[in-house]
Amino acid sequence: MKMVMAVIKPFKLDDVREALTALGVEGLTVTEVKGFGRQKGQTEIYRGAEYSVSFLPKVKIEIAISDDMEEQVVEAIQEAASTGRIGDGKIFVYDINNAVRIRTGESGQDAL
Amino acid sequence: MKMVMAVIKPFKLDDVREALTALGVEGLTVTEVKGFGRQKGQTEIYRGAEYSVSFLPKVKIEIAISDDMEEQVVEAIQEAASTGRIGDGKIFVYDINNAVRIRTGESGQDAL
Amino acid sequence: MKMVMAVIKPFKLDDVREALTALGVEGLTVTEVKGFGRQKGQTEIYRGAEYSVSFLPKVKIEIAISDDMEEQVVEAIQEAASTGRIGDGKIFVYDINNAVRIRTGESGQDAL
Amino acid sequence: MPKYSRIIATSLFAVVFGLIPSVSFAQSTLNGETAFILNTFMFLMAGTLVMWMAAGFSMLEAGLVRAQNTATICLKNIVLYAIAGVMYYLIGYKLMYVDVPEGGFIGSFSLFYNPSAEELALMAAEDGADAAEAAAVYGSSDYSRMSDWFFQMVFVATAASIVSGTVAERIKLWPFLIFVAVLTGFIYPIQGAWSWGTGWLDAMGFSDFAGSTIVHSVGGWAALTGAIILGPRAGKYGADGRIHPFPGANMPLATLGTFILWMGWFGFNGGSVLALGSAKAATAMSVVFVNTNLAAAAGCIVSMIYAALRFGKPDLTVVLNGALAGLVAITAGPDIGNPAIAMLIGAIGGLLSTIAIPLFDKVKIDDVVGALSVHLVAGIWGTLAVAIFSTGDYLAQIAGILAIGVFVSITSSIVWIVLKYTIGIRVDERHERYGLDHAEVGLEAYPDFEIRRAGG
Amino acid sequence: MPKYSRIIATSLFAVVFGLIPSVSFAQSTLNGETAFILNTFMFLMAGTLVMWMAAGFSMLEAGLVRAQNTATICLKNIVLYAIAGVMYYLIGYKLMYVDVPEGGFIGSFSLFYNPSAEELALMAAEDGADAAEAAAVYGSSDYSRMSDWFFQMVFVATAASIVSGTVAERIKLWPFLIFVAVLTGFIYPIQGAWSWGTGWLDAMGFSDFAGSTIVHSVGGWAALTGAIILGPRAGKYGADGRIHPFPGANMPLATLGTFILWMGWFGFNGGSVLALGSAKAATAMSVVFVNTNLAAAAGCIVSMIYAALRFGKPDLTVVLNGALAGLVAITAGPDIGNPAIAMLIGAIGGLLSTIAIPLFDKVKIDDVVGALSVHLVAGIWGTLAVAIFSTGDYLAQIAGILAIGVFVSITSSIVWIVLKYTIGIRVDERHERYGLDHAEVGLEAYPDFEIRRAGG
Amino acid sequence: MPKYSRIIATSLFAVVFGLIPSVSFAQSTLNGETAFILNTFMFLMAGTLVMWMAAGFSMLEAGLVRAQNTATICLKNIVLYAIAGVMYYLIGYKLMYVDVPEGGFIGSFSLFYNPSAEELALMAAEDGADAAEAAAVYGSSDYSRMSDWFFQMVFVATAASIVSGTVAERIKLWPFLIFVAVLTGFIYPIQGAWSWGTGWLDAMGFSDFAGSTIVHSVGGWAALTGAIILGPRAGKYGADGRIHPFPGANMPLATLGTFILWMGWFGFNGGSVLALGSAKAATAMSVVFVNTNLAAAAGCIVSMIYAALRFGKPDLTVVLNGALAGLVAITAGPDIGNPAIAMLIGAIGGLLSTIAIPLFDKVKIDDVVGALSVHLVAGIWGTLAVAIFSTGDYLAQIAGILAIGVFVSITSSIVWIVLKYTIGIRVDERHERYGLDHAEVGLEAYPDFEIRRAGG
Ligand SMILES: Nc1ncnc2c1ncn2[C@@H]1O[C@H](COP(=O)(O)OP(=O)(O)O)[C@@H](O)[C@H]1O
Ligand SMILES: Nc1ncnc2c1ncn2[C@@H]1O[C@H](COP(=O)(O)OP(=O)(O)O)[C@@H](O)[C@H]1O
Ligand SMILES: Nc1ncnc2c1ncn2[C@@H]1O[C@H](COP(=O)(O)OP(=O)(O)O)[C@@H](O)[C@H]1O
Repeated sequence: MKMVMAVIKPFKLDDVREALTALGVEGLTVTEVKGFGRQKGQTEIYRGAEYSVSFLPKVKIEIAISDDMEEQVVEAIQEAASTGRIGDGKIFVYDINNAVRIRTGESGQDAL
Repeated sequence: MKMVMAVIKPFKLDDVREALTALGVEGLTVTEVKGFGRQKGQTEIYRGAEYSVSFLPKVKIEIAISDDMEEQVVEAIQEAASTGRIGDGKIFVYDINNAVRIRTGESGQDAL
Repeated sequence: MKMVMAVIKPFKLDDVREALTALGVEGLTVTEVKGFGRQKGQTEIYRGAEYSVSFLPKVKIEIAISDDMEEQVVEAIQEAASTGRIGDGKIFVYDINNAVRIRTGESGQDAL
Repeated sequence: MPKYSRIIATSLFAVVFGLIPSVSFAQSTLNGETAFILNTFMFLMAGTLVMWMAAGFSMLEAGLVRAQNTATICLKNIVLYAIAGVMYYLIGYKLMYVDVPEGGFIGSFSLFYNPSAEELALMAAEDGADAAEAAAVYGSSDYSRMSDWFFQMVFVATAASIVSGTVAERIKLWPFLIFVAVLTGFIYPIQGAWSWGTGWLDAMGFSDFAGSTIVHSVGGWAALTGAIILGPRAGKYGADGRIHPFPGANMPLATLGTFILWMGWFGFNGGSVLALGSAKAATAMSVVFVNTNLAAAAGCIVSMIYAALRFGKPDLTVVLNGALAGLVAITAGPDIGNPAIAMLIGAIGGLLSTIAIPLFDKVKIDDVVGALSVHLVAGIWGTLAVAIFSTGDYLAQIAGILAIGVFVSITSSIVWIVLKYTIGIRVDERHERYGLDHAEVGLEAYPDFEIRRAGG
Repeated sequence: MPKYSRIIATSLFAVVFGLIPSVSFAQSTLNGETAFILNTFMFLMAGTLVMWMAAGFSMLEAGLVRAQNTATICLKNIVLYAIAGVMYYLIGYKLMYVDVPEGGFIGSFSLFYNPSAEELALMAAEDGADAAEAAAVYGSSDYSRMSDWFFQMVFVATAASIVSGTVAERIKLWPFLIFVAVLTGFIYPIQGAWSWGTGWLDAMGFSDFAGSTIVHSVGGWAALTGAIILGPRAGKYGADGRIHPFPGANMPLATLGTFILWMGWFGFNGGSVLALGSAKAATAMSVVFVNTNLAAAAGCIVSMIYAALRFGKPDLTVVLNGALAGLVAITAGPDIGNPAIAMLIGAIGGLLSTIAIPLFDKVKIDDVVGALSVHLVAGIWGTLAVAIFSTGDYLAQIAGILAIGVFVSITSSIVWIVLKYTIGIRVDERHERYGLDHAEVGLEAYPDFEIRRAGG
Repeated sequence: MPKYSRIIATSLFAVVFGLIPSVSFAQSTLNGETAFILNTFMFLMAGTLVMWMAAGFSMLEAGLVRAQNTATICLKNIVLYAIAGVMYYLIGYKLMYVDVPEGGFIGSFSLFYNPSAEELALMAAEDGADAAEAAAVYGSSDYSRMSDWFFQMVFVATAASIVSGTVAERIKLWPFLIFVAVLTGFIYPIQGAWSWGTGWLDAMGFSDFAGSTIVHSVGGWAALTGAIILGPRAGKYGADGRIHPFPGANMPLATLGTFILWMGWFGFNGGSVLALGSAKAATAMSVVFVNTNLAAAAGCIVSMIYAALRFGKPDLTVVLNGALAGLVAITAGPDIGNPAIAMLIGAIGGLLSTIAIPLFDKVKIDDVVGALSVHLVAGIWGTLAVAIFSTGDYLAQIAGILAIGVFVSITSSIVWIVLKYTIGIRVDERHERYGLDHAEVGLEAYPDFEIRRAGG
């Protein structure tokens, strides 16, 4: 099984979720994160003093999937989350050894 | 070493932590997340307009452990976090190559 | 490619980010988390009733890097985040199979 | 309480009969119409300050519940204020003040309380021809009737606000509102008739200037019975006897609420002089303001010191409670001539409430905001203090405390129990964990904020 | 509105000419100077309460926008209050009240409105020699001129506050402030001259005691045209016709704002008696306070019940709107003699506003805080209610509603459109998504808090 | 400041000696008792508004500190208000007002300030027999003694509130409270005796109507010395000379605080007329209200424009400061006859404070909420403005500013230094980073919220 972890722009979350649902993905987990990257944070002024906000609000999505879905899932995310502007985010994929559904104790593919 | 990542219902956090402590787990990291899955969010009404809250509050736990503890840890979480009702969450396991304790620089098993 | 995941003390975030930037790391993702470990939370009193805060505020950093940078990155984090006091945190490293830049669709090393 | 107004009534009498009040014979040298205006305006201003206390309770309670129950407590607090006004207009005021037999138990059971016919005539009179109507009005009453109604109404709302804080985070919305309707329409007015309505407690000499017992303890008893019948919040008391606190979500709101209450209390106690149309009333009001402030200050400081010594930290929520306990304590006798004694009364009030907070926990009575310690404990203390330090009579004070306590406890219990076994008063545990805001109000109080510990 | 003050003017006249007012001949038995002081002090106290409503609108709106737009709405609300005061001082007051021809359309176009020469002389007079100056002042006016200015000024600010809530979360700061300047300096005062300034609507018999139409609907029309010309927030109305609500970020703040408004409304309606120097005025004020409170209570309760039945949940934001709608509805006639009818008027106001909320959404008019339902819909209802239940004339009431509606809609539209095609009125979509606080104010409202859904 | 009350004293004198005041000879035509009541009631209402400013400071400061220090600042603000009242009752008032030799330096050192014997007699008198007592009271004083105490007391609290904002986020709780006790019990009253207590500055002609210098700058000097001796917050000024701002955590709270202060200021400046018992006083109060409002409005608008031009964004926190600076500036002379000049004074106040904010940062004086720019800078400006635009004397104004500045700076420094080298005034750096709420109060201000940047 694979874990796909994507960092995207927050307002793209619903689009991505819909794209994934369309693929048959049945679950995912979302985290509010802050991103640092090529997209630079603004320089803000507070009470006359400049300071730079290095971190920008992003959303992280984690989706456990079966191996065969990797390609479509990554593609779906990439399409749905893209605006073409800097800061659109990243997708990372890594292997997971096991998955368990807490409610039933099922494990492996069945747990997803 | 393994990383166990579990997504559970927030109010089960203390139970899970206690179960893990009982096994000798000495550390873990907790993140507030939102989950999307078979458990459907409610349909809410705000000022007369319906909308569905697709995401439900969940808590993610990450626990780095030595390989031999995998089974007991997964089992302990599954038991402690289960209510038998939909939305209880998932446990994922993956390999980690290395672990370092920042304070001392120790690495591997010793760092956990 | 590798994913380095570090859990550190919040006020060390800027130091760590600077240390990583100095190494040429161009992106990272930050999450507010709560940590449980050897460092014990305080015992607080609320309205005369004692209770222990088991979880302490920490910050989690995730940095995807090319394999060859692993050592320096881990070292840089370890140095920058260390205060020598308990609770300084952990660094974990694991393999990732793929990385994609959403904006451009580039993948692998180029996406970082 | 009715003392300071009589003086004006007498002088008004003189005016109506065409006598020019003179310094040497009348109690007040004021023109009758002037006194009427001042009394009326005072009721309106003081009443507005007391109305503002409803916001104070809302903010205090919104700050002291968990984030997941915040919208619910806001809803309860604004609606209870609305219900209190409507019920008191429909039935409560008359039960309390109209046709209470001397030394009696209850007033009139008829509905609605409206402006007097004389007042309506005056309002309708042509501007150039209303002298007679005006004289009829200020000659027969010291103040405009509805200004008094307004002032009394906001007091009822206060009693109801006290209840909501104690039973928060687990009670269902609708049964709570029904309880409020009964409390403000019947329970509060009936016991009020005994003292302020010139019933049997007044005849006995029971003295409660602005309502340490009549308002605050009444709210306290209703809350106490509610807390017992309802039971504690899920998870509050561990099986092992350990207490698991649920810290309040928003400390600046709780602080704001306390400041609002402190401010409003000047109207609560000051307005309870019930007159402004004489030097005596104005002087008494000044003394009341000062005593009110000093008692609160002393309660605040003492509770901070006690909390620091006893709990190891000057817990902000305890200090806020302490200031309020000082205010509740001085409410029964804020017209005392020596402000140093007012400080002492407030200090003891703050101390007692701080001591009481963990005691209620010990007996597993779960009081979310400390309303029992503040309004019931300090309310009883303040009522006794009138006998200790002032002109109050021990027997009468104790009789009042007991009679009102028993009456309110029994009637409240009946209402709570009837509600419990009919529509139910408690949200189910899953909803409690998930938050009342979702279950009862259908929205989140802080939807844009990442909230810790919200159940699922 | 000017009724209750005339009585005093007459008796003051008597004083100036050396007549001692007597109970049998004068309308008020008060010493002229006493009446002058009471009227003046009343204006100042009531005006302070109305000023406080600016804070109420701020908190209500800050609670009902998303976290990412909160600092902007705070900035707008405090600055609009400042601008309203300055514009009304520079030009507005004179347009509205000075030299309006009887039955006319507009007052004086000259700048500044200052204390009268007599008042300045009195203030400058030696303490031992100011009797003549004093008599000149209270003999020629019922109240200090600037106290009236103060009271009228805070009303203008209210009209402006209404607009900010509707057009929130998408309008640019500076054009909004320019609109406010025109509204408070010109549009509001001109239509105000027609009625309160004794212009043609007053001559027709149009009756709007404290401004259901003259203040609240005026704000409502200006907001409505703004909302239409500006368009809805990005993402509010889906392509599929679905509505995507953006829940308000801070419910206790919204609740606090409503309590503040409720409190301030006692000054708004009570102060609109415009006098305190007679038993008649004091009586009227008491009735006004009671009616105001009961109408709000009824609006609150009815909207809760309606929301629970219709939407399935007693949505807190709707209940807050309902209480305010009750207040707006009673504002045109809070001096009605029967409080039960005030309750009815408030209840219908609350009901109508609750019904209206989803209707505006249906026609895709995006009103962030419900100001149109509350101030426009309930404002129209309240103005009609004066004809239905009280002495108002149907024709005059309808004429007033229409004339003011048409005038404000046209002039507002012109200003909005000019702004739109010159400097632009709408922030660009990326900024809207990211939050106006970043784009327009350059800071976050809650920087230490983890915020959900903030764009990037 | 004492001007407006003398007029009534004189007429009261007439009443006591049985003379009926007549329009042609007396300064006020009011019945003596009526004037007594009006003056007293005015003090109580205005004092209540000023008391409310303590809540305003709390909310402003709670909004401008980081989330991790919010509970601490709330605790400090409510307890400092309590301490101010107690200290002023114990010793302060007498030091300031009782037995200050003409042109002298200090009042009486005796403890407690209580109602006069005459007032106690009046309050104790039977309702039917208190005419003589009443006459004794209103014949010997223009107002009830404790109403004046109440009004003066809330002023002291204001001075103390100013300090807490500047030294926030790093000062220890207990030493801060000790400082407050000394400030409110001794430092403030002693300098107050020089002017308002009719001491040497008053004799020189120093004119500070409501306390630009006597209250606001006093708080400012005490805060300035504290900020210097305490040092800046950890991390505020980088080694490289860069400034690292710590944005305030809660903008709507800060906005609310500013609105509360603005509202309370009507009591602060308006009540400083010190009388309501004459047309002159009522007129002056109206002018004061208008000037106060316009100065704040101008300060608000000007600071917004300046911030937009200079910093690129209309920083909300600067605009809030600007409005307050306008208020502080007009406080020394709010009775000026021309409101346009009041606007100018406020505008310059707002401008100066906005310019000052980054300057203090440049010299590494770390003022968390901008209290120095607002209360010290604008306070000095306002005091000078009385000489520039009004009847003030340049020499006397400068003398007052300097004398008070030097006195408060020296005495405050001594207290700060003694505290520093005994119990210490600064929390240790780890606690500062982790948040004072944990270290000093033992709870979190927002425990249910996910907070960014909280140390560990
Ligand atoms: N090496 C990395 N490891 C982890 N997260 C990264 C990394 N690089 C970028 N990110 C995340 O992706 C987000 C977008 O990256 P950025 O470089 O700003 O733009 P883009 O993806 O368009 O090149 C960042 O804000 C950060 O959250
Ligand atoms: N494929 C997945 N990848 C990541 N997280 C998932 C996945 N499926 C479910 N989850 C997480 O687990 C939670 C529970 O899943 P759900 O399907 O609602 O119930 P259950 O686990 O009882 O089947 C979800 O809210 C989500 O956070
Ligand atoms: N086994 C683990 N798995 C995941 N996170 C851990 C683990 N052990 C510790 N942590 C994280 O590291 C933080 C610091 O660990 P702690 O044991 O308190 O101190 P130290 O790292 O100095 O030994 C914890 O708060 C927790 O967030």
